[in-house]
Amino acid sequence: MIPLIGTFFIVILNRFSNFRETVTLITSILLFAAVYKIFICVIDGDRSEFLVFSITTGLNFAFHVEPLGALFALVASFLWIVNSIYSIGYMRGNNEPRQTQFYAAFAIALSATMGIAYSSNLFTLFVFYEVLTLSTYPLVAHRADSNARIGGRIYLIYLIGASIIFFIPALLWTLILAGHLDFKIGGIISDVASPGTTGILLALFVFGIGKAALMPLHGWLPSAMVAPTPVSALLHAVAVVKAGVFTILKVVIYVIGSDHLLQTGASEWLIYLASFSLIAASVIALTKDNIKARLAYSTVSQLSYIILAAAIATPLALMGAAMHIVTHAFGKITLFFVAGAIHTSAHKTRVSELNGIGYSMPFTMIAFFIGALSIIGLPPLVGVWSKLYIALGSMEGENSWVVAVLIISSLLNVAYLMPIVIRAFFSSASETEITNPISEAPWFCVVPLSLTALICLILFFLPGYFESYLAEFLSHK
Amino acid sequence: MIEFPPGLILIFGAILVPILKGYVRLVWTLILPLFAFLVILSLPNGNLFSLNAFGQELQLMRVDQLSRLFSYVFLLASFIGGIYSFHLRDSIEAPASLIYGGASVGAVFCGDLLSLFVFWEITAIASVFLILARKTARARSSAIRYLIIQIGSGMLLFAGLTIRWHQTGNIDFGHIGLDSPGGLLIFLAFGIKCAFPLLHSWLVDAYPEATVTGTVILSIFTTKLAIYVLARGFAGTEELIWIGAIMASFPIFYAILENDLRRVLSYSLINQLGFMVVAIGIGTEMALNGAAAHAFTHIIYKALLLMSVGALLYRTGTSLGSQLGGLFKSMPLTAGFCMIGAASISAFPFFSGFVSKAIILSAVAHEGYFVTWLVLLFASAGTLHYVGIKIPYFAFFSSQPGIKVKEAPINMLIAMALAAALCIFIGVYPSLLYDLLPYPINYVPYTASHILSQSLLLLFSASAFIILLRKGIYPKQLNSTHLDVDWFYRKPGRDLIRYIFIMTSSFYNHLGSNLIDRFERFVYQLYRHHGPHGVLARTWPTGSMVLWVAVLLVAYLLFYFI
Amino acid sequence: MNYNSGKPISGLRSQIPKFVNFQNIFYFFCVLLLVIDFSFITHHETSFDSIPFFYAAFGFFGSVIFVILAVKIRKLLLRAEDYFDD
Amino acid sequence: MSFMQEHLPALQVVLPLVAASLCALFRVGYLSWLITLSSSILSFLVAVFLLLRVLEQGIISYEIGGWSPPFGIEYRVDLINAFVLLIVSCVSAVIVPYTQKSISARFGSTEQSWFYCMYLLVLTGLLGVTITGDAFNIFVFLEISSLASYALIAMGRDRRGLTAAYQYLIMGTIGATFIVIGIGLLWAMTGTLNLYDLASRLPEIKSSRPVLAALAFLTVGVSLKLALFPLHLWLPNAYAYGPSVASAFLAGTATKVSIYLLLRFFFTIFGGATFFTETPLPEILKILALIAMFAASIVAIFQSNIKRMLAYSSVAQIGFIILGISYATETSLTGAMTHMFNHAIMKAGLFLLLGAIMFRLGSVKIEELSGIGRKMPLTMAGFVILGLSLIGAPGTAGFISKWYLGLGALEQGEWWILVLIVSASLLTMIYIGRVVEVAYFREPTDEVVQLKEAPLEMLWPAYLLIAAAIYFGFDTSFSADLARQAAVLLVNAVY
Repeated sequence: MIPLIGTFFIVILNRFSNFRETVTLITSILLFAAVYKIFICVIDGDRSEFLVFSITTGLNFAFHVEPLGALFALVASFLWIVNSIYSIGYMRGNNEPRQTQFYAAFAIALSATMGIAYSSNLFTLFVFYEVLTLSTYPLVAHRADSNARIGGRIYLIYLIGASIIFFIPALLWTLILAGHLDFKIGGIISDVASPGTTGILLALFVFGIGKAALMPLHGWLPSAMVAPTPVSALLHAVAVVKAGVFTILKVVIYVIGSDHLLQTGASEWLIYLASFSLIAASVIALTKDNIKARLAYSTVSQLSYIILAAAIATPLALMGAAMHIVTHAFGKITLFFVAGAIHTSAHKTRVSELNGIGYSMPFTMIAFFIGALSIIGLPPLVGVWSKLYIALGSMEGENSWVVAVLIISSLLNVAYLMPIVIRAFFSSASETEITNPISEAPWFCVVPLSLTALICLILFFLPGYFESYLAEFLSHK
Repeated sequence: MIEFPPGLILIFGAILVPILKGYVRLVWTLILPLFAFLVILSLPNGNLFSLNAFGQELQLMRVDQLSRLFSYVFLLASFIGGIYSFHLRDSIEAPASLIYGGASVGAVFCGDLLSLFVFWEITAIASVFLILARKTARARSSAIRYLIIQIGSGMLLFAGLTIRWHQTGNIDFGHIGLDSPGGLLIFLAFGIKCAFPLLHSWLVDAYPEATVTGTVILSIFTTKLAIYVLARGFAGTEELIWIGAIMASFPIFYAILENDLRRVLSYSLINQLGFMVVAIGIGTEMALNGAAAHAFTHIIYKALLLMSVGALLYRTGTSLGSQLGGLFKSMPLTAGFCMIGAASISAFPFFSGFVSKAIILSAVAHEGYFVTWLVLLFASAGTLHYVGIKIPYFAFFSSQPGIKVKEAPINMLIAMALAAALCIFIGVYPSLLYDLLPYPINYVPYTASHILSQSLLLLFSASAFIILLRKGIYPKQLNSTHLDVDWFYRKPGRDLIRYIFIMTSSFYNHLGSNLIDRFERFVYQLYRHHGPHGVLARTWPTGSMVLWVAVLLVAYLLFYFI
Repeated sequence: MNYNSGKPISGLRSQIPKFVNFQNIFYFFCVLLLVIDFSFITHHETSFDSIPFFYAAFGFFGSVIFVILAVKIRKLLLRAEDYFDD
Repeated sequence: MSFMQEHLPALQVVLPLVAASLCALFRVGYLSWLITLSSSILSFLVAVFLLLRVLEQGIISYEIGGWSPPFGIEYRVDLINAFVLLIVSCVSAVIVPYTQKSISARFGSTEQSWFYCMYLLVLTGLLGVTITGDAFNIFVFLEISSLASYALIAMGRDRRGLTAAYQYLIMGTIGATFIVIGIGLLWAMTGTLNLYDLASRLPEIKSSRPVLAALAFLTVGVSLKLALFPLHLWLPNAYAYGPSVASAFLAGTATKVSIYLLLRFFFTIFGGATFFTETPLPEILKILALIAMFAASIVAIFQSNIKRMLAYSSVAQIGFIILGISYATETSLTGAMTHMFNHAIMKAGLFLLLGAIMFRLGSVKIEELSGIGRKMPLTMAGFVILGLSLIGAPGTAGFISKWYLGLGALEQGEWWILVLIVSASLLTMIYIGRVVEVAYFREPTDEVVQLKEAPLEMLWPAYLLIAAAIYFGFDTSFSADLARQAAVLLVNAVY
């Protein structure tokens, strides 16, 4: 097992010298292979620890492979391959400057994501969390115009600010309470923290992890949309935001302890807040005309599902949360890919300009349709299963009203996503476009987005796979 | 032996449709339902196929008499619909119809609520394309409303099933009943698709806005699927009798007033559903047989009627009663088929509606629900009025507006002919239908009493129509909108949402500008004190520093001495 | 009326004479059925339907009542065709 | 060798002193540099040996000229000052290799010699202050280092350097005077100047008025020297207008030695944490430290001259250290000492990098740096890393010290202090972020386009410090663990 992690590190080291797309591709594939191997080992029940070094009492730099992290790493690394292919098409299609810097920063961001996924204690996780923030900053500010700078600034201030003001205190407090920061199933502070303390600590964590974009700390996500689309796609639909909710999930399961949360009811407020965030973000998404802004708010809303599930903290809800990380990743990355493909080939960024585009870009828009259905949570797309678990989990936690929230949100999702599809296929294009037809996006763009859409579809038929994989980690409790 | 739900034959088959062209496509779209039909025919009864997921056994092929009956009629209607829509060159409608039909067939065979939910939502998604394909602005907005309501129904089902799952630990789809919150939610979910009163507005809103073929296809599946699931889950639920009675009666008023013939037929659809819902509410074997039989016949004659009105729309471009008329001469065959459909729905003896409606009425009377019985009788008379007479009259016989059109395309005529033939065939040989019914039946529809009473009812009702029309009392056909329940969400509801938007956005703007304002002022203050020329950044005056030294010294001394 | 109304009902009158033949046959059937009903058949579905001419009366008056009711209701429900459009 | 070992403490001070006089004698620039270099490295080695010996056998007492204390002057090395000695000599040893390139470009051979002479005198003074066990001797060395540093500052490229030096002179002198008054009062009361003796005699008379007055004078004097708000006013000018090398050196060492003095006086001599917490001093220090953290950081945000910005940042960072001291617990003192160490590394590194920019561009105005990240990638990358460390990003040294500071505050149950610490770090992020943004996300100006990367001689010393800043972010067995041991000594007033 350790050699595997070794290879993984070589991959990381390798990556810093990668400046060409091909190399990026090769590394991404290598990384995926490594991660997949680890994943297989995890399925076989292997749980290795890998201590890099110890900094001081309570602060260890160590890795530990566990199912949740392996799953997250698998999804992120797989989508990196897809996204790399897509990036090539996008970056070339739009003649973006400074591509070298772009790919390099991307690679670092991915290593940080892997670090988050495999870290064995809060401190290691926190370090990689910050690395991720910093390495994505150049990506957000990539265009280097004043908008991008402002976006980047907001991005940094929100994320680092939140992590410094809330996350570090939470770390310190946890350390004082528990004496260490290692992830342990069942939580490490469950024996020592009173309900009030747990509640405050949870609040510190939840708000400290600004990447989870829980309202009112969601402002960075829409403003980070100034980044090139591959960045929005992989980072702001998968790696960064998922790192956020993944961290929350880890905190709930391994630090605070879900049973402890259930007993103390310390997460009650978070259920309400996440529900509010969920609905409010969807409502705001309805009002946005810019495609990426709409998707960004949709992401905020979808992340709240995961936080909500984490707050409910029953085994089924946690399962739903873990699954939602995966399902939303595939769905939302498809949508972002499509937004980028439209930008590349049609130079359009607004929903209101999309009339009739479905006929010029059929594959792209069908993929969008599929992705949208998955996000809404409709069969036969995989998004429905995670919502099912969250709903069941909320029943289990005696919070049946949450189901109503889920329903309202799904309907809102329909209301803001479906009009895009409808415009694309069932409205006629304007005169100028009939004379100057738009072509389908470059194949480098179309193939990845079709692939992710297809995966949304295929995963629907494999619910049992998830279940047996995740059930094991839930049964540990 | 087929190892997967036959509905999937249609769904997967649909993927090929956009690639195919012309007759190949026609043949393919006809083969699929035919093949599925043969497959089902060959299946024995029982739970044939199950999946394990989520710790539950998902039954995807529960074959029994009830599911068989509905699957047959669905496939039959798909088949006819396939012929009817042969003229389409569009690559969206045909696959959407097939997926829609396939999902409905799939849903019929579901033995658990979760797989039912899956197919339930697929029908919602697939069907909305039939409305969208009309490509008008009205159709688009209507489609969005339709989709949200349909998916909302699915979501209610979802909520209901999770509650049941949590409470009982299983999600088998058997009798559900209203005695638990989960059951209630599921009831509501079914009720939406079944167009229960107050929940019905999506139907009359969206169906008339769909395409020519779309409305035909739409009328077949969604509501009848709802009837099927109600019969499964809520047979014998007393409340359904009242709901059904209202459903059977209130659409009459709208149907009389409405100008758009397809909307008239949509209201009539609700009215016909009312009969079935009452029967399910009664829940005796005979009543359920009646409901199933009526669903069967109704699918065919309603499709027939919509096909004929669709042919009109196709040829003339309108389906408004006020703009049609006198088309008997240019489209005689269509007119004939339409009248067969009208006769069937009005339940004239020897037409299919008669043999099924009679069972329901007898069942109601048999169980002693007299008021209901009267209401249904009243509704029957109404049905004759607004469909049996009004549609043929305004479409084909009233004054000639001077439209000269061709007869309907041949494929439409064939489809209509098939449906018309079935209407008459079943009307004449009811035993064919009766053999398919879920429970054994020994009902004789053609007694002298039945025929006579029905004839009397219909003839005198018709005479009332003539007299009222002559007296000028009969309401005029106006290009207008008649308010329905959808008013609540299309007017005040929409205004409310807009209001909320405006309020929140102005709130945000206000808050935002306020915050930015404050922040700027704060930064300015900071700058005044901390900026390069601020007090705190002044470094040159040595004197002030010495002063500070003195101050601090005194302060320390004071503090230490105290 | 401000509404874009359809054909005036007076236009129908010219159509009706063509109907006349049918109408006579129709009325003949009505009377014939009434006679049959009165003389031969007994109904026993419910306690009401043994009343003489029950079905005929119900059909006729029922129709009249709901048409009149519909006309009344229309006053409440009628809106311009583009009422919902903005 | 044993002789060498025995006389190590004396060697520590004598070595740079001799070297300084050699520089003054030869007055050949390059030679002086070589002398400075070798003596710096040697004194660094001496400091290392001293530390090792202290770790091995505890406190080393060395009697100058064989006069035994309390009559003679005693050099007394314990873990605390061994640690500080190491910081000072280490920073010096790293800076000297860099100096040659930077200084030779501007000064003639003779002037260079004088520069090195002054540099070495500052070093001598600082090491002397740290190592000596005699109160008056402290004053003497303090004056040596101060006077030499005035000269260093005055050698800055900017004319205002002269004024700054003058101002520094006045303030420094006031500070020194106050210290000497304080020492005098203590002597009057106890009759001894030996710190060890003082430590044993003072506790009995610690509440007498003269002692308290002495305490007040010492407090103010030391506060002036360490630039504690509001007595920091000399520092920004001195750092901003002096040569970069001098800024780097002073920022890394002078204030740290002053902080050492504070610790020495208040903890070792007056009886450890118990005495310290009896006085109103902790509260006052805490308040002043907090104001320093915020006011100085905000001022730094608005500065356009980066050197000045870093100077204010130093004031703020001193605030952090003083905050740690004000708690007087083991953890918080560990934090303060570690921060002393880390801050010395980071600030010296930053000033060195700025010196490199100054060397190439001739300016360190923030708006003139646009796009420089692409032209001087290594320099700016280093700046980013050190900046992160200054902010306290995890994985860097700055994080560790802030971690301990925060932990110390939490141990006292004062979570709001923790919030203030992290908010102040946020302010740090803003001013570092401004530089980074300008350097990387603006189009280069014409001047910047022509730039080359800084010379290697200037880069590698800086990178040595950068490497240290990262290394000590992960491996704290040296920095934090030593600091903790020293903190234990301080708290218990073991001397």
